[in-house]
Amino acid sequence: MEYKVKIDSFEGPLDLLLHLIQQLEIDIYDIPAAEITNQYLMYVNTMQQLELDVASEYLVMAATLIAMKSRSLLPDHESDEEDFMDEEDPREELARRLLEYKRYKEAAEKLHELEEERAKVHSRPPADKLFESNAEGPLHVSIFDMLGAFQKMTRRKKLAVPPKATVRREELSVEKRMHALKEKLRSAQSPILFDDLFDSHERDELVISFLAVLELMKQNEIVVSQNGNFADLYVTAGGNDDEK
Amino acid sequence: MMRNKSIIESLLLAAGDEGLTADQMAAVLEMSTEETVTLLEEMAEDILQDETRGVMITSFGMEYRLMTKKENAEFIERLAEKPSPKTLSQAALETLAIIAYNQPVTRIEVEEIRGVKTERPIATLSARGLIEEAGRADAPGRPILYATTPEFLDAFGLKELAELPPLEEGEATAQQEADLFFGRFEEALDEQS
Amino acid sequence: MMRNKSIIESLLLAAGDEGLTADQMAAVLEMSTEETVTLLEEMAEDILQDETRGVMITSFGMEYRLMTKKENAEFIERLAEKPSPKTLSQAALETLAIIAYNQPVTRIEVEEIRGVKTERPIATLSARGLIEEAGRADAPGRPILYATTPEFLDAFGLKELAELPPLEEGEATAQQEADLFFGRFEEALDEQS
Repeated sequence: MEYKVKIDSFEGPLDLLLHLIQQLEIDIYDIPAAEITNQYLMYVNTMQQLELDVASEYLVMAATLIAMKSRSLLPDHESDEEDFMDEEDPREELARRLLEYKRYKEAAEKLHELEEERAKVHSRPPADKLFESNAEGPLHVSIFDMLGAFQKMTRRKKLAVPPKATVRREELSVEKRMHALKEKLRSAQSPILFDDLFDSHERDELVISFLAVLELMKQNEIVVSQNGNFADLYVTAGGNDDEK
Repeated sequence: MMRNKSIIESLLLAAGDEGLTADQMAAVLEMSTEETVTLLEEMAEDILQDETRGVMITSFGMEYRLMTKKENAEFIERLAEKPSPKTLSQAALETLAIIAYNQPVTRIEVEEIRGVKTERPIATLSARGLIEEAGRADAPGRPILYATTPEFLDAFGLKELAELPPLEEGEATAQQEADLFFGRFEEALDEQS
Repeated sequence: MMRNKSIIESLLLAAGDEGLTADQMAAVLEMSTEETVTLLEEMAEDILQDETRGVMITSFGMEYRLMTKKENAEFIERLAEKPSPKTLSQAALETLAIIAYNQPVTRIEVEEIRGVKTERPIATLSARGLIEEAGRADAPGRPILYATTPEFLDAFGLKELAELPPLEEGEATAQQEADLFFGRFEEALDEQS
């Protein structure tokens, strides 16, 4: 893969010029053509000495500056009114471009601050069951919607579960899980979504939970119900209330 | 009313970072959108003031969302599995700023302002879902026009484009100086005649 | 103490359905687990009693989680029944992006990336014809592998998968090269002066 080396952290000839103007404490409306051109060329020459790929924009700007410098060296013997009105001072054109670029460079800095502030706040993933009912009608989404959703996801924080798998494994038992499940169902007034009984992605845990559910079903401690094919399974505490 | 606040909090928690519009919540609550917005604003203010609360109700883009309070960011970072995603490069931010303030805009126009090629930053911004194609310009070659996406508002915590920080009035200043100059120029002309 | 409650609420929100253990929160708060549990129980009770609140703190197994209050379940159902203003929900779009960029991929892998259950989004995308089964993974349980369909390309205006915009733009590398250059440039300047 090939990367064009950017000149320092400069975003192009305008950025480099702004830097030089600031460094030399020059008035942007009254740029000393000779000085700025010399400084700029020194920069570009150094890049070439270092055998770096100098982007063509830098060379175009160098040519512009040289033209500006030579013009400034000419005696302005012919500056009658008409010439003055027709021909814009190239320094004015440059100042205009620099000022315009500077506005957006500053706006970019503000955006960066907003981006950092935004990165400090987090939410959680939307509940699985929201808004999935309208699977009909024409699809009005673009690739940008998809990429946007993906970015939203990458901004989400995933908080780490401590690596305590070994400690946990000792605690795993079907019996304990059965107790935990019964507790959960008893404290819940309404049926619980079957999926919510499986709150871990670890295979051992899932297996233990599943065995516990099967055992509880066998003992009539819990009832699993479903409203139709592919509908969600709901679990309720069974009628057999002999645990106390 | 208390019940409605409770329901709103439930809805916002369930919606997570997808968020909900006031319209969506109003439909569920069987209230008008105005009443819902009033309630949301009241809740947002109460929650913000309550020091025991670690969440806040925000609206980035059209959606209201329940999010963690900014001042708790460092505590969340301590448990975060991964560092925050990379922030945008300077080139991408400049390009984004030019697009945001001038949309819809062509790549050539962006390049004129930046003074450099801008293909790569535009590709990055597209890949991040921050900008999208918004038709074609009525110009030779019919170049693609770019505009920001709703995700742009979200990524920068903005409610709407109007919330973008105002651009520095660089041109206005130049214009003022030009006016000043022409004023003096005309005076000089007057004196001559 | 008020601050700690705020931090706990932030952590629980950010943790989502995965939840957090008292140990994890204690580590962040620099408190003992016992103190943290006491605080959590106090918060859980207060929130449960507060009629304006729509969330509750539950503990299942080791994990504490922020969940919606049961009595508001019907309102969440109502919301789920309302068609989304967008044709695909964020959950579906996230899932689609993960499948598109990682295909073929199992549901568990998608869930690991998203951090939430993903059955419904997968069902929606299948019903929409945007994804399809593409064999089985060579793993325990031989889980189903998912891939995008030709309709996916069609719906998003792509000719082939290779046209998907790359997610990473390698900016970091370019930045490193630039830094390297700048270092050398400064050296060169020092030598000149």
